[in-house]
Amino acid sequence: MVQISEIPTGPNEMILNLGPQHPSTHGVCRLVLRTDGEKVLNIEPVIGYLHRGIEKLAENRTYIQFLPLTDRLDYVAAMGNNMPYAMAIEDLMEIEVPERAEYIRVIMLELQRLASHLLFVATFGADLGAWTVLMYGFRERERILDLLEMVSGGRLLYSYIYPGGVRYDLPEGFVEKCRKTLKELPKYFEDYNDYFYSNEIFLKRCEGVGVLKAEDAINLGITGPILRACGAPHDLRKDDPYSIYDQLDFKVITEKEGDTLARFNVRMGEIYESINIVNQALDSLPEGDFRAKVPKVLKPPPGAVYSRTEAPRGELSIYLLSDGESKNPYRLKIRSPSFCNLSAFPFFAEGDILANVVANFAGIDIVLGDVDR
Amino acid sequence: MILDNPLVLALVKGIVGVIILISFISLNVLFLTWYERKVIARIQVRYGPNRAGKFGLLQPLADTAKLLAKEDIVPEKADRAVFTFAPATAFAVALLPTMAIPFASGLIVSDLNIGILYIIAVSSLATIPVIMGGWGSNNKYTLLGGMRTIAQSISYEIPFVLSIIGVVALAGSLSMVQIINAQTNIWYVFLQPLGFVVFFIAMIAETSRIPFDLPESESELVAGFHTEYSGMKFAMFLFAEYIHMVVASALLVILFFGGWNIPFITLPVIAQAVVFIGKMYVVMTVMIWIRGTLPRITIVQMTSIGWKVLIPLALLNIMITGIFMSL
Amino acid sequence: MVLKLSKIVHTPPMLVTLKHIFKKAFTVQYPEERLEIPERFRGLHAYYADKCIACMMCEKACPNKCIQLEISTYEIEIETPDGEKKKKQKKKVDEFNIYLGRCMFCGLCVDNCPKGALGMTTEYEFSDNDRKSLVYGIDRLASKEMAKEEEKENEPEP
Amino acid sequence: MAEEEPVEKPEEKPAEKPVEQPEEKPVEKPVEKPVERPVEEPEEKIEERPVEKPEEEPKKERPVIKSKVFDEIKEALKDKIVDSWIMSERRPFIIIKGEDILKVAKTLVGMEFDHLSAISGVEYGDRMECAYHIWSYSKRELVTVKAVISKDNPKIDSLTPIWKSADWHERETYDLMGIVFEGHPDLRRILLSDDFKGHPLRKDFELTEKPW
Repeated sequence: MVQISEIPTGPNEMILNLGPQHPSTHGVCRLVLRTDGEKVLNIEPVIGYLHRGIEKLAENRTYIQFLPLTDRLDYVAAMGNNMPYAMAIEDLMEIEVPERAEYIRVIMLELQRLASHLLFVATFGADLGAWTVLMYGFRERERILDLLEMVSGGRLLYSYIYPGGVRYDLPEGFVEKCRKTLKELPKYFEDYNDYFYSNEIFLKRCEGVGVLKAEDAINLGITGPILRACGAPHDLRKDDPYSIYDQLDFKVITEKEGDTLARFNVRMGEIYESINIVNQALDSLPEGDFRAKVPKVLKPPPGAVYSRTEAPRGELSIYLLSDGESKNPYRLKIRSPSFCNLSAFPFFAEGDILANVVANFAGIDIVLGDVDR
Repeated sequence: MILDNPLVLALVKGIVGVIILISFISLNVLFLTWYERKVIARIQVRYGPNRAGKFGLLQPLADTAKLLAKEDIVPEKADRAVFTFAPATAFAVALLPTMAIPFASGLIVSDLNIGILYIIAVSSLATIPVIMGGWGSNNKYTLLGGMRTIAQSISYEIPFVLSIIGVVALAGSLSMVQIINAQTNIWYVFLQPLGFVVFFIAMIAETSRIPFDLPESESELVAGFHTEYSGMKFAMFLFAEYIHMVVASALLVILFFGGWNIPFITLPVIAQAVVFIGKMYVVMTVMIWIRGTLPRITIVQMTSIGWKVLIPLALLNIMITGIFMSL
Repeated sequence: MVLKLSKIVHTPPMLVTLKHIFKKAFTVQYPEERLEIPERFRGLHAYYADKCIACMMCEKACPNKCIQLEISTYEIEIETPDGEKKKKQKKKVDEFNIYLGRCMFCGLCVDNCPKGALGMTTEYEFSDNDRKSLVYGIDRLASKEMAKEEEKENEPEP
Repeated sequence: MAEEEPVEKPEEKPAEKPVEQPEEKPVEKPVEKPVERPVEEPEEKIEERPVEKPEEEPKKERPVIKSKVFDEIKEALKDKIVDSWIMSERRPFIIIKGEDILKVAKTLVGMEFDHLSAISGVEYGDRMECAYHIWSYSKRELVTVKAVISKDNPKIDSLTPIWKSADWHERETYDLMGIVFEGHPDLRRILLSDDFKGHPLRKDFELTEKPW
């Protein structure tokens, strides 16, 4: 990494601040670019504009009080953030999660992944200049949010996955509604396929942009769809199975090229795969408790646990330390996928033209709440 | 009477014509902003403006009133003179080509015998206010936007002109009216399909609309050359842009769709104007539809399409036309 | 690649958008039309003063400390089954304030209330012009809920 | 927001408790046993659980993934390991001295631990710890290496030569925890502004509460 202000600017070069307020940074991320005309020579991401000190807040909240705050990490995939935190507490307290709760969790997590990837498709289109896709993506996402809202009571921030299970049981009529929605959605996705894969401009904009090799990606700490787009079939749902993912039959979508188009393809593939997973989970949804018996005031025994999940954007892990005495976590560290993926961004984006940097940035699909915490 | 003087008469006629023309164009532009929003909204499965007036038809007026009432911000480090003159220049330059556009037989402010040449000449002036705005704002985004405009106009001016040569050769005249009259029975789109394709693409690029809206690409350059403009100045840039669109579509209709002609039917003047404007709106609808569909291309792709594809095609078109005419 | 090859002939993008022109708009005309709100929606709090026992659990549970209770004790005489009259201390809620400017509608206060004196309504329109008016006391918390209930009672009549 | 209490409390409490926590507690259960008879330890745990389970829900007997590399790592890092234990039967934790971190990291990379998942700094009463969570894609195992460093002069070697991903993790740890990574190419604040004073995740960092 280079600090751009330390590099002398050449006669034809200038420093361009892309952000913190910019249409294509999806929040408040600032990219300092050293440009020569349209060509971007160096990139330095400057972050922290949305830093809320969530890790420090955790030390001053009880275990349950902190749960709603985890929603605020990756705020477009909040369900995925609840999961590692709940898992960490369960690991520490050795709580057995009821079977039904695990199934509900998987259904919710995959619906969330669906919603998150749809948002990616939407914003990706918008960043390339096709605003219509933004509306289409949001339209489909809305239907999934309806389902999530029906279950959890929130459209964006759910606080639904609780230590020991889930907060409420599935409401009446959810299974039918979910099945109906999942049956209808692929029809809309056909439109996406038509739209994107017959669109010469779209394909030309994405092919060969931000090419990354698998070894580099692993060394740079990249996870999630970006890693899988490089041809490395690494998915924590398969590699380090949690919840009931090891009982479900699903594919890990990979692509060889490692460019932005491959990233898009992987996410499109995962959209279909998530539908498949939800359908499987709905089929074998058992009866039973939705939440294990958990004391009202959580006080885990002393110990440390590092719980990892595959969030829509990559590996989301929580390192939780308990001192066994207080009701608050002693230390909580969040390993957020967007943070690590953004840290690698300059390595595969430098040297390209400005328009491709924007497309590339859209392709890594970061959420600033997740980066800055 | 003072009007007996032919010079004064011409002057009065000219002024009246210009006033009518400007108000007509402005009305069209206002309607066009509404129309574009509505069509884009339908493509995006939304309602579009529907609050001000019936179907939201008064929305353009509300927008104009809002823009007029807005604070006029001039950045501290901006080049004040250039910054202020840019929108006015844009507006003026955009109106110039409309003088030579015939809306029906006789409905033309000035029937120049080199009409098409005049239009090409003044429409390439449109680059200048954009660069003025881009430079004068003293902002890196606007500068990049201005620079992109130069690249774009250099790349597309040439195929734009070359594709017209075929039409001019067929019509045997540079006068707009005569070009239209030459298409009484057959439109040039059927005789010049290649020329039409090149002209259409170059025309979209010249009006800098998606997929060629590089000077103001919002996801890269925030708003391109008019990033720093607000209030009335911004409105003037916006107006100029829509006037470009009206002019471009009028040009396309004149050159390739027979102007006010419907083959084998002779129309009265009013009907001619209606037909002409109807055709213009069809063209503009297609342009809006393209805007609602396609993503933006990059500057590298833009220039390479211009130089490597469109110019050879336009030259080929001239060659084919020449061969056919000499046969 | 899988998806790219799944269809041999793709509809061109221009036709995809053309197709959508004839579809019904999916957006909602907000003040007139509203989305259906599910029961579990976490909106404005409802406070049932009669059920409240002033245990302060909600205040403790709140992660953002946006609930404030003011409590006073008073004595009442109760008759024991034996007929004796006994004095008993009771707590009473004088003030119950929720600062909505700080509330994040997580619902932990409702979860922690042992008597069900707190609930959450589907009310979501409470924007205001200044921060002070976002402090909701008993009267405002209850009135909204009561209005809702009245509405419900009125509904079945016609 | 925090009241004034927690500011004082952690100073005392962690001083005693967390010290014991990783060392004493885990020593009780996992560490001692694996050291003496590492084979038996997992068996015991399995015995405990199925006693209740098969009666009600026999379906639930999913195979618990057990750590296979724990012994390997202990073998490879014999002289470096200060302490080690295993959590939930699949997560090995090892404690090493701060100055050994570069060597340990190199050994682990040689054992195909190729993904540095995260670095988390932890402050205890008398010392600081840098926990490195390292995952192996081929072995599918995660090992947590805790490097102990002194609190007065928290310094540790940077791992950027080995994993490029360590760059931002180390900057973040420096920013929030105040641990200095020697050899890091560009150790600046990352989340907080450059003129920020103090390191907020330290236990003595004071939080203030805004009134209503």
